[in-house]
Amino acid sequence: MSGGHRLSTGGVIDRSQTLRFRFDGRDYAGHPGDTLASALLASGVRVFGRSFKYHRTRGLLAAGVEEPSALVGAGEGGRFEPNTRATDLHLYDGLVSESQNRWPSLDLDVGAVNQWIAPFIPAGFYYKTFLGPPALWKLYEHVIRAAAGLGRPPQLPDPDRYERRAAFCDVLVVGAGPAGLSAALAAARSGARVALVDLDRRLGGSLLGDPVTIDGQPAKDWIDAAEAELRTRDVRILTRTTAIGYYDHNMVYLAQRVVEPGARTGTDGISQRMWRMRAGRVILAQGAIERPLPFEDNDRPGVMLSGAVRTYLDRFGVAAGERFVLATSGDDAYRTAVRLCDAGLRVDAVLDSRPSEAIDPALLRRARDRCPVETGVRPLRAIGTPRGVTGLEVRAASGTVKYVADVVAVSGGLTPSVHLHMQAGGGLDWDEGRGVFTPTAPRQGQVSVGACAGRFQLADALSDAWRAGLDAAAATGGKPVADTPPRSETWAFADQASAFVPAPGVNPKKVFVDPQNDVTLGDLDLAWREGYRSVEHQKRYTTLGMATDQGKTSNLIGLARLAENEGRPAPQVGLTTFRPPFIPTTLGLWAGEDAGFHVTPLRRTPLYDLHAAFDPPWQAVGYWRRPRAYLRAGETLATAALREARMVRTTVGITDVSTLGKFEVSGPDAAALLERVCATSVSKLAVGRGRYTFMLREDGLVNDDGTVWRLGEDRFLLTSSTGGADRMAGLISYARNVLYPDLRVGAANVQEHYAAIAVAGPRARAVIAAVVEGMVPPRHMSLDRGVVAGVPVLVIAASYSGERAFEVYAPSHQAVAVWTALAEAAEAQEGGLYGLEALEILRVEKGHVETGGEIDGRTSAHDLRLEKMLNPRGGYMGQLAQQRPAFADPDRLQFVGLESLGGPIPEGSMLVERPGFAVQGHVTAAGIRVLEEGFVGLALLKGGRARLGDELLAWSPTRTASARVRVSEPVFHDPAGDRYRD
Amino acid sequence: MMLIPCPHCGPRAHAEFTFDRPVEAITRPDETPDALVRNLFSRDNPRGPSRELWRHTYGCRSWITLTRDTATHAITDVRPVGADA
Amino acid sequence: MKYSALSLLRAGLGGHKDWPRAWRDPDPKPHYDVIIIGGGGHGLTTAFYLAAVHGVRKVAVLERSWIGGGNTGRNTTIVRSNYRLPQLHALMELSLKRWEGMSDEINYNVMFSQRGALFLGHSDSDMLQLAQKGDAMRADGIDADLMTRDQVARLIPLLDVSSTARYPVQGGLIQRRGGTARHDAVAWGYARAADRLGVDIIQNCEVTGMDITGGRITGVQTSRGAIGADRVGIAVAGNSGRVAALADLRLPIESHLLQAFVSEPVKPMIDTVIMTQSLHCYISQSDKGEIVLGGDPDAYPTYSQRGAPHIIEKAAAEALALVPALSRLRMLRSWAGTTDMSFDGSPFIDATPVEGLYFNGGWCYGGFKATPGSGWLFAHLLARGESHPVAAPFRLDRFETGHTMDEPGVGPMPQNR
Amino acid sequence: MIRRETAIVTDPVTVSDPQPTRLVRVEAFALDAAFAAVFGAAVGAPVPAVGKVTDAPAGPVIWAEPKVVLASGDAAALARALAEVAAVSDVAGAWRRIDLKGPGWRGRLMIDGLFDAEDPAFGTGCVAATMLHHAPVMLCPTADDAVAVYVAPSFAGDLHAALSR
Repeated sequence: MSGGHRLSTGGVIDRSQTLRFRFDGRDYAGHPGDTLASALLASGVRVFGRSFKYHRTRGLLAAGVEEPSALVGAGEGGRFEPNTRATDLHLYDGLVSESQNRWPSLDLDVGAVNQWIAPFIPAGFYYKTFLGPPALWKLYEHVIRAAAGLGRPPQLPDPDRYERRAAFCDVLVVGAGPAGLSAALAAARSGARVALVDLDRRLGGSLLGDPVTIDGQPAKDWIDAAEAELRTRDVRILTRTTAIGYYDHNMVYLAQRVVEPGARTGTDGISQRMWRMRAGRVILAQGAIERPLPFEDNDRPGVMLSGAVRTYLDRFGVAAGERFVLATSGDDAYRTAVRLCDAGLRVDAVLDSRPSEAIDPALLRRARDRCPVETGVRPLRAIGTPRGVTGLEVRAASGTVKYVADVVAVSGGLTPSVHLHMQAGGGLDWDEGRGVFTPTAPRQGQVSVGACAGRFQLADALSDAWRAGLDAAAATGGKPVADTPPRSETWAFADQASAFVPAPGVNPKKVFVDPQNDVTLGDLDLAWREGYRSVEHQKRYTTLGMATDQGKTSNLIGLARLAENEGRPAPQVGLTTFRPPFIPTTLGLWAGEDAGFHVTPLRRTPLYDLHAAFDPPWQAVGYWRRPRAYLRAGETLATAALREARMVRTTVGITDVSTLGKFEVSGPDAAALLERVCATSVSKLAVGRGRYTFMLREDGLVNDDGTVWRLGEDRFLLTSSTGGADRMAGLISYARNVLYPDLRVGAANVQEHYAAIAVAGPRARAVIAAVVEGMVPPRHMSLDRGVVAGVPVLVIAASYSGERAFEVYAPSHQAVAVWTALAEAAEAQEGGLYGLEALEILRVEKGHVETGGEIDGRTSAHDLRLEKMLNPRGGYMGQLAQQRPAFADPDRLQFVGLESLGGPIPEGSMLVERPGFAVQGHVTAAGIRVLEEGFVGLALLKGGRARLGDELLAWSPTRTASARVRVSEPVFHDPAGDRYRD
Repeated sequence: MMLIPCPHCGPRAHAEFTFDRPVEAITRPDETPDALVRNLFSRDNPRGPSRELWRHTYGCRSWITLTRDTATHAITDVRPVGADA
Repeated sequence: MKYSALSLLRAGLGGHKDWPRAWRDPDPKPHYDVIIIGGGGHGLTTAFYLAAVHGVRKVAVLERSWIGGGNTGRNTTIVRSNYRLPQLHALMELSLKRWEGMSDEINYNVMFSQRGALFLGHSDSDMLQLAQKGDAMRADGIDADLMTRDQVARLIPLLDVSSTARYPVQGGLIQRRGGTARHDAVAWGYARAADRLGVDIIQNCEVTGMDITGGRITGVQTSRGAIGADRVGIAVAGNSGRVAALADLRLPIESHLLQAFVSEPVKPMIDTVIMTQSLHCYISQSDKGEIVLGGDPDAYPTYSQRGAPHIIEKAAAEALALVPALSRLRMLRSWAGTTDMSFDGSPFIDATPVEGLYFNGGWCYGGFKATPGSGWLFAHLLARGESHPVAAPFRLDRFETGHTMDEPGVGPMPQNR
Repeated sequence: MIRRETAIVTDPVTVSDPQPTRLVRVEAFALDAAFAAVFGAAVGAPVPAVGKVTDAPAGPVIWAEPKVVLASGDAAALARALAEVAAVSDVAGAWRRIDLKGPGWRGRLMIDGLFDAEDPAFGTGCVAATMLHHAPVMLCPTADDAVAVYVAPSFAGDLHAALSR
C-alpha cells in the first residue's frame, strides 16, 4: 500500500501554486494552505520521527498542536528551531526541515536497540540502578545525556527580532471556530471592543474540516461573511496567534507567528510578536482534542485520530492511506467514515465499541448506507511493522476478527480543552458517561463555550456561544442586540462513551499512553504497585504527560487507569496542574526586544558622549556606565589610573559625578524631615554650609552616606551614593508620604536635574576662580552660586579625594559647556580628566567608606566609626533598632586601615593569622600610595577598633596571593585634612 | 500580571507598582523597641486577605493601601495613604 | 528489596511484578515519639536521620497532600555551597557532603551530578567580589576556583564572551563539587529509606490544630484524627506562617513566590550550572535534555503558586544575553513555588516558645541544596532537644538580639532579597 | 476618532530628538483654595485635575502626583511666588521631551508598553505616567496625531532608539 496521497480535488489549498521544501535531504512539494504534515503525508511519508526512550517509529497521530510525535527541526543557521510540530508549521517555499532523535537516519536508528532491552528499562528504572559514588554517576550520565533529548540544540545567535505589545479589549475571544465566531459576532454587534485570536492561518477552526451548512450557507461562506463583518466592526483579528497563558486579572498572553518557524522575516525583521492582552471578559472557544484508544502497538505509523484523517481529507485534500478501518466509542468517527466514502476511498468497517442499542439508529442507518458498521467491537492490537500499520485485530461477540487497513482511524471520544480555564483558576465537573471534564466555577472573567465546554453539538455550540458574547458585551458596558444566533441544520450526532479501559486480553505493557515518552499502561500499573499513587507521583515517576505535548492526548487515559487501580472515581483522583504555556513558545519571544544588548536599559549621564569619545574602559554601576580612566597611548588601566591620581594630588583633575543621588528638600519642615531620614543632625547647619551625613536602614544598619547642604532657610540639597540612589529615593518618599504625611515639606528627586562635576586638587581653587563668574571659590563645606559659560551653577566645597575639592552642579541640558570650560581650565593648570579608578585609589588613601564596599548592608554606625556623628536628639530611622544587643558585640567586624608590610594587598582577601587559620575579617578595598611608597587597604576586622598595630596576613587562596599587613587608622593621606580645611 | 486600581490613575498593570510591606509592618521611629521588632521582624503572613502598602512607583508615584487575597490575588478597598486629596 | 542493576535485571525477567511498595501507606498511630509536619525533602530527611542516626523510630511524617509536592518538587535542582558568610558555609557544606553519599545512603539514585556550579563575573568589580567569596570558602575548607574568560568559554561553548556584550564575561568562580540532582528522587528516596526503618509516612493528612497544655505540646489534630507526640517538628516551608499560627506563634517569615521554567528537551547543550554576579538568571540542563531556567522572585507575598509573566520575560532576556543560542528553544512549562522568606535570608532550625515544638524554615529560595543538611541538624535538635553547633546561629529570636546573617546585605524586606 | 483595531497598523510616526524642558516641580503643602489661588496667579493657569494637563503662557502644566504639579517657567520666580503654599524645585534638567507626530503614535506607544494608549478617552489634555521600553515616562497627547513623551535624560537615549525602531 502506498500510504498517503493527494486527491485530485478538494481541500482549502491553492493547487495553482507549488511550494518546494526539503525534509531529511530530499525535495518535496506542497501547496499554499498545506502544513508540513499534510504536504509530507500527501507525498507518501509515513514515518515522521522516533520516540524518546525506545526509538520506536512514529507517524502522524493528529492534525493540530496536540501532535506528540511528528516533531522536526525547521530552518537553518540562527533560525533553526528544534522540536517543531509538523502540524503547526504552515508550508512556505524554501523550507528546510529534518527529522530528529535518530542516528544515523530515520529509517535506520541505532537507538531502536532499546526495544530489545525494554523489559529491563520500565518507568523509573534509573532510580533503581546507576548507584555508587557521584563520580560513577558522572560516567553513566554522560551516556544517558547523549541518548536523551529530542532535537539537536540551536548553536547560533538568532538574527530576527521579537516584538512585545500591550493591548486592551472589552471581550477577548480565544479560538475562531464556529463557537468563537458566533461569540465574537454577538459581542461586536453589541458594541464591545472585541479581539479574536486563532492559532490557525484562517478562521473557521473545525469547520474547515466539515462540509456543514450554517444559516443556509456552506460553512466556508459563512466564515468569510463573519470575518468581513467583524473587520467592519473594528474587531482586532489575530491569526497564527495562540493564547498561551492566562494570568492575573484577565491578562492573557498571545503568541503570534508573524512568519513560520525557520522562515525569513519581512522588512521589519520581526519573527514573532507577544501580545499582553488585558481583557474585561474572556470567551474561551478552544475546541476539543480527540483521544486515542488503548490497544496493543497503538503507536504504529498509520494509527491516526479520526478527526485528523477527516481534516487531512477536507482541509488539505489528502487521503492518509488507501484502506481505512475506524475504531471508535463515539459518533464523531462516523462523519470521517462518510467523508472517506464521499471521496471514493475504501472503508472496510466502522468498529464501534458501544452496543448497538446505545447508538442513535438514524446514525447507524446513515453510516450503513456507505460502509459496514460493527457494534460492541473493541480493538485488541494493531497489526503491522515499524514501517506502518497493515491491519487491526479486534474482539467481537463472535471472537477475534482481523481487518486489513493501512490507516486505523481511532476515536476514544473528545476531550474539552480546559487548559486556559484552569490556568485562570476554576473548577471542573466530571461527566462519567462521556468521560469528560467540563469547566465550571470560573474564578476570573472567563467563560467556556462550544466544544471546550463539552458542547459537541454544532447547533448548541453556536447558540450557547452567541449568548456568551451578548453577556460579555453587557458586562463590559455594551448593549446586547436582539438578533437571532446562527443556526446549523446538519449532522446532529455528537454522543460518545468513554473508552479508557482496554479490551480483555490486551497486554498493558504494549499499550502506549504517552507515545513521545514511551509510557505504557504497564508503566502506570508498575508505578501504582510501587506506591506512587497520587496523580502527580504517577506523572513524575513515569514521565506521563511531561513530553512536549504536555499530555494533551494522554493525561485523561493515564488518570482513568490510576482511578481504576485506586478503585476511586476520576474526579477524586484529580488532574495534574495546567501551566503556561498552552503550547511550547520560543524563549526569544519571551525575551522580546530585550534580547542581547538591550537586556537592561543603559542609563547615560549628560556628559556620556564626551567620555565615549575617549573610548574608555567602562564600569557598570546598576544601569549606569561610568568611565574608569582616560587611557593615553601605551597606558594600561593601572598606569593611567595612577597618573590621574597623582595629577589630582599634585595639580588638579575633574571627573563626572552626575550619577550621585540628589534630593532637594524644601519647605518649613525640610530640616525636620531630613533629621528623620539622616542619622546626623541637619537643622543646626547655617545657610550656605554643608556637612557629611549618613542614613540608617530601619534595622539600624548603615544604608548609605552622602552630604547635606543648606541652600536657604527652608531649602536643603541632600546627596547620596550612586549605588544607593534608588534605595534613598524610596526611603525619602516613604518617610515623607507614609510616616510624616503632615509635614509641610516637598522632597524632589533632582538626581538627573543636576549634572555634577568634581574639581579636585591643590589648584582646584584656581580652576574655580578662573571659570566661575559672580563668586569666589567657597571655603570647605560651604557653597555658593555663580555662572560658568552663561550657565547658572551651584558650587559646593567638599572633598572625597582628600584634596581641596569642589563639585559644580549645573542643569543637565547645559552641562557640556560647563564641563568643557572646567576641562580647559584644568589643562591650563597642568591638570586634566580622571576616572573612577583614580577616584578609588584616592578615596582608599583617604579612608572614606563606600556604599557597596565598607557599607555592605551588615555594618553599623559604630562599626564604621561614625557613631560620634549620630544625632543626639534621636528620632531618626533605625535609631531604635541599633540598640539591640548584637550591635554591642565586641567581636563585630569593624572598619580599620591596613598598611602592607610587603607588596600589594589582594583586594577582598581574608585576614588570618596564617593560611588555614580562622578568618578574622576581610579586605574591602586595596590600593597603592599615590605619591609615597607602599600599598594600603581598608578592611572589616573582628574587634578591629581595638587592634591597632596587630599584624595579620591578607590571604587569597583563589589567587594564590597574600601580603602581611599591620592594622592602622583608616586614613593614610593628610589625616588632619590640612590640604582642604580653611 | 495583576491589575491594581490606582485611586488617581485608574486600573494599571502591577509592573508599574512596587510592594513595600504589609501595613502591620509600618514602624514609626518613636515606637517602643519591642513594638519595632514585632512590626518589622514578624508577620501574620496570612493565606487570604492581607492589608498591604504599595507604591505606584512608575506611575503617579503615590503610596496606596489595599486589601489583597494572597491566594487568589483579588484586590479590594484601594485607598491613597497620607494626607492627600 | 535492595535496588541495584542486578535486582533490576532479575525483576525484568519476572515482568517487574514483585517490586514492593517504596513506602507504606499506614493509618496514623495514636502516639509517636516525634511527629514531623511536612512531607517535603527537609521533613523526610529529618525523619530518616532520627531513625538512622538517633535510633528514634516511633516517628510520623504528616503530609497534607503528596510527599515532595511543595518546594521539593518545584525547585531548579541546583546543589552548591558557594556562599559568603561562615555560618552559611558550615550549614551548606555539611549538606553538600551528605549529597555526596546520598544515593548509597538511601539506596536510591538521586542523580546527583557534580557538574560544577559557576558564577560568571562581568567586570573587574564582579571578579573581586567572586574572589572574595572564593577566598572565604577556601578559608572554611570549601572548594572554589577562579576561572579566566577562556576557561569559561571552553566550559560553556555557547556562552557569549564577546567584549561588546552588555555584560561582557570577564571570568568566573566555580565550585566543581556543585551541580544538580533529581528533586523528586530525594523525596521518594528518603521516604523509602525512612519507611524501611519504621517511620510512618502519612499522606493526605493535614494538621488542623495543636494540643498545647501548660505551654507544652502533646499532639496535633489532623484531617485523619488526633495524634499524640512528645515532640513536634514543623518543616512546611511556604506554609510555615499558617502552621505556626495553630500554636499562636508569629514567625519572622513572609511567604513569597519564585518562578522557574524549562525548555523542550534537546541534545546536550549546557554542561554546568550557570549563575551570574550582575544578572539574576540561572541556567542548567536536566539529564532528560530540558534547559532549566529561573530568575528574579515575584516581589510580593503570595500563596498562589502562580507568578507574573513579566518576571519570566526578564529571566528569558537575561538568559539570552548570556547564551544567545537559547532564542529558538521553546519554553515547555513554567511554574512557581511558595518560598518561606526570612528577614535576613538565612533559615531557622530552633526550638519555639512552646515546649516540645520545634521549627525548621525560612529557606527562602535556597532550600533544595540544604535538604540533607537541614534534616541532619533538625533530627539532632528533635532527638536531643539542643541545637547542633552548626545550627546554633539559626535561632528564631535573632531579630530581637540583632544577630542577623544577611548575605547580600539588603536588609529586612524580603522583596529586596 | 475611529480606533483601527485591525491586526497591525503601521501608520507612519516621526520621532523627534529628546528636547530640554523648563519644568518646575510644585509640591503643594495642602491642595486647598489658598494654594489654587496663589498657583493660578503665579502660573497663569489653573491647577490641573488628576491626570490632566492645563496650558499656561510659559508652557504645559502637568499633573504628576497627588500633591505635585509640574509647571513650566522660571523656578526661582515660582518659588518666591508660591513660598507660603508649596515647595518648588527646578527640575528642568530632570526631563527630556520626545515628540511623536503622525496617526500611528498610539500603536507605537503600545510596543513594550503597559498603558492603553489606544483608548480614545486618552486624548489631548490628558497625562499618563507609566513604563515604556523599561523607562519611566509621562505621556501627554498634544493633538489628535501627536503626543509628547517626557522621560529622564539618562533613559532618553535608549527610549529614543526603541521608539524609532
